[in-house]
Amino acid sequence: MDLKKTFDQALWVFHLNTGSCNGCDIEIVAALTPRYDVERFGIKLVGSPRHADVLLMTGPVTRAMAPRVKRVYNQTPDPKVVLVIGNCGTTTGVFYESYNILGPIDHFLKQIDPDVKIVYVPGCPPRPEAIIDAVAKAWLVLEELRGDNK
Amino acid sequence: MADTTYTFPIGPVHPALKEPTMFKFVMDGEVVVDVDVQPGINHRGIEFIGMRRNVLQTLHLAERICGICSIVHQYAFTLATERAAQVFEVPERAQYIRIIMAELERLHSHLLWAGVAAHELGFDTLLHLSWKIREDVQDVLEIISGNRVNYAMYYPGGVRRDIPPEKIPRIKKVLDHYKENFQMLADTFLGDPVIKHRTVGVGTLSKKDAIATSTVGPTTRASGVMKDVRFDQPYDAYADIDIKPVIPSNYGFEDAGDVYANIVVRLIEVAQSIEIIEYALDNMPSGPYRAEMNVNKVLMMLRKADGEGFGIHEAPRGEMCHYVRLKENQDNLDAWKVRASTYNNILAWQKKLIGQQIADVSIVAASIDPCIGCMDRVAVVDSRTGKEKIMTDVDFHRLSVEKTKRLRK
Amino acid sequence: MKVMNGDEFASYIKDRFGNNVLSMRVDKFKNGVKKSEFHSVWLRVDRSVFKDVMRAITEIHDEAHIAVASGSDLGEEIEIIYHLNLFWGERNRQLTVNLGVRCPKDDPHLPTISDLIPGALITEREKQEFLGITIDGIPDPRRLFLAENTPEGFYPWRKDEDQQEKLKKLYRDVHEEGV
Amino acid sequence: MATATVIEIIRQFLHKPFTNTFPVKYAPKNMHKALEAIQAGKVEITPPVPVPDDLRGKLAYEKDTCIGCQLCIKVCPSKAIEFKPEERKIKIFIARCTFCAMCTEICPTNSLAMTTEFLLGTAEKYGKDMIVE
Repeated sequence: MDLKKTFDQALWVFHLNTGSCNGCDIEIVAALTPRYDVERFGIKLVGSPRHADVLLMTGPVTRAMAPRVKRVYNQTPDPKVVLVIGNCGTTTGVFYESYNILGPIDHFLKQIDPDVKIVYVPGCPPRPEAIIDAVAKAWLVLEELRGDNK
Repeated sequence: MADTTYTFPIGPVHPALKEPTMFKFVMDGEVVVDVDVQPGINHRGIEFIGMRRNVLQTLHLAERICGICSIVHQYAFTLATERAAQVFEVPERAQYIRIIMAELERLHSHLLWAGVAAHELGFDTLLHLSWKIREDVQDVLEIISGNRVNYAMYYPGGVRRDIPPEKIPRIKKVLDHYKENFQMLADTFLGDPVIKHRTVGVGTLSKKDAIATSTVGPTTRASGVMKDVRFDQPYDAYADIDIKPVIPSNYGFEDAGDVYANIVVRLIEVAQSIEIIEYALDNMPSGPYRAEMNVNKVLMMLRKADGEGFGIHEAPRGEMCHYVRLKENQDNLDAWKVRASTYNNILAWQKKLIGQQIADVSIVAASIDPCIGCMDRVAVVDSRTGKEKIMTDVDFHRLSVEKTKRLRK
Repeated sequence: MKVMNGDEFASYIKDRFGNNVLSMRVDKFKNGVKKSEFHSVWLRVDRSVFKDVMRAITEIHDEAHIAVASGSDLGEEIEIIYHLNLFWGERNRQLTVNLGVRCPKDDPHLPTISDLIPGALITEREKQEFLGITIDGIPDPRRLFLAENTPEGFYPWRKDEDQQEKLKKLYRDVHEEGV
Repeated sequence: MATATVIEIIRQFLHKPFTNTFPVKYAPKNMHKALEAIQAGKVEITPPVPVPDDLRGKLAYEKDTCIGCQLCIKVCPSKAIEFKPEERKIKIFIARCTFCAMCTEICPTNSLAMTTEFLLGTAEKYGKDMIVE
């Protein structure tokens, strides 16, 4: 079986909340429901990172979540792309200088994988269209990783 | 304890609130014997951050405590700040705009909850139906405030944006659309035999327990307790409107405090919110929408202020409180305490979950509206063998769906 | 239960506890076009009579609702304010009572009120870990919100010098060691 | 079993589809080729759901009128604005912005404004598109 081909039509995503306010999370769900319906692209939310091609991460990393971010990233099979949704996951945003916020998500991902592929979706929260737009950008990255870009 | 008991942690991600929760269940077979709630995974130290910033910065930090109830934290914080500073005379028009926004948010929050509750029962048709309807109120919120979530509307001494007359027909159109669809929603949720089987008598909270543990919001009203800040202590324009707390027994249902009663309360509150918004739109007085237009002057006024205030707002999930203390010649807050609704409902969770079947845990936990989309992992530890088996949200959801299927036969 | 307004409640407590009531203020807020009014009472009592005042409040309304207890560091002392809502269930009669009590930092002890109002347990647990006070007789003294790897003796809401040092160390640990 | 749900599902078939098919209806086989087709004008993009004129999107900055008063830095909740002392001008990091629009309100010369641009996905959070100066 050609593993590459199986990725072509359907991206499976795993959603991990690393300490977000839930604003981005409801916009992700909004993108799945009738108005935006990303399932028409074959995008599906799955319950385990081991099934996922794309990781959706939201929120600044709290003290309790930091080891779990790394664990989830390691459990996801290659090739993988991380979508960081919202500005607090990108840079910690409003939650800077707290004793319980350890930093933005990429800070931890780069510790374990310096070549991690991340697409950021700025917004507080981003509209569902911005998330779909970013998924398309993640597609480009996945294609480049697989060498499909002629 | 019998041989057959298991420890059963659920969590840890539960990001609805400032305090996401981890459950530890002690199970006997399929039945929950004891439960311990361990929040703190999502703890971001909000109050600590707020005490290092000025009031206007904290205003927008407060909004980001929770993305689903973003308005309510800002509202309660604004009320507390105004009461602490005692220099702002909130214009009447601003008071009306405030309650319109708060009620629009209640609409979107309850519809969101209805969808999530249906999903927990394995009834995804209803999830998509309620979220389809919900998009209309999101549009209206975006038109008024310029963003679908995190509306940035409240402000010491008024609101950030006016609702100009040309936007009002659009809001009314959506309200009419909701009135047409309300009966359909009520029929699909309350008349469905499978939903009745899954929710009646499940996760009950007695009136006595609801009062003793100081629960708030629809959770307590479903048990028949007349507690609603908009009625008990009407603030802003709520003082002009005759609001009755929604109690199931007033509408021909039972005050059982179970999941079904929770659905009843929230659905009827949708209808109540539509009425309140219509009244407020029709009776909105003209005039300014802010006590002081110059932002820099507001900052100076807040810097000079000295005092303490306590703001309470009835959020979709229940009473929401902020305590604020300001000190003269000090930019940052001297003290700040945030109390989200679910904070008071944690103890109700324990009462509701004990004695439930494992397949019912997700809907019972969802019944207090903690924004459940986040129950991502369940680890089962067998106390006899010490073996650990990781169950994902999918397995957990599957158990729930299977139970629905069994009932349907 | 006899429904009282802010002034009646204030004078009742004043008569009963006399000089042990350190300060008292009744705030009145007018709302809406009709300018209807509700009251809010701010009380500060001595630590010795705190439990008795709380008992007196639950005698006035046996179903008193605790909203939350807020706390702050005043330098030499720690102040906890219990925010209670009385007389709920009747239109515009709810009275918010903010009952403040102070304890010195070298003897940070307060009695529990969870025997009077069971709903106070969560907020008492939170005050213990955030301000470093001890609630005597609390049924469940464990930590609530802080992560397991937060150092002992670090109380986020304290404003002391050495707390600031501990905080700086906490920042340093994060940036140097990662997780 | 004719429950209310079943009746509602049948009714839904009579409505036209509710979904806004942004940007295209189905996923293309190859994204790079799809982008080329879009640029060549062979494929049409469905626009997003219409946004209001006062949507709070990416910040726009008028450098000439800015007087360097730093009031925007004072109200910014997320430290998104940095002061450049040598020029007496500011620099805005969009990746830190919370889109609260407080800076546009306090600005005495109206040098800051919110645009309706919101499709901001990027691979570089401090890239050229993500800094306004």
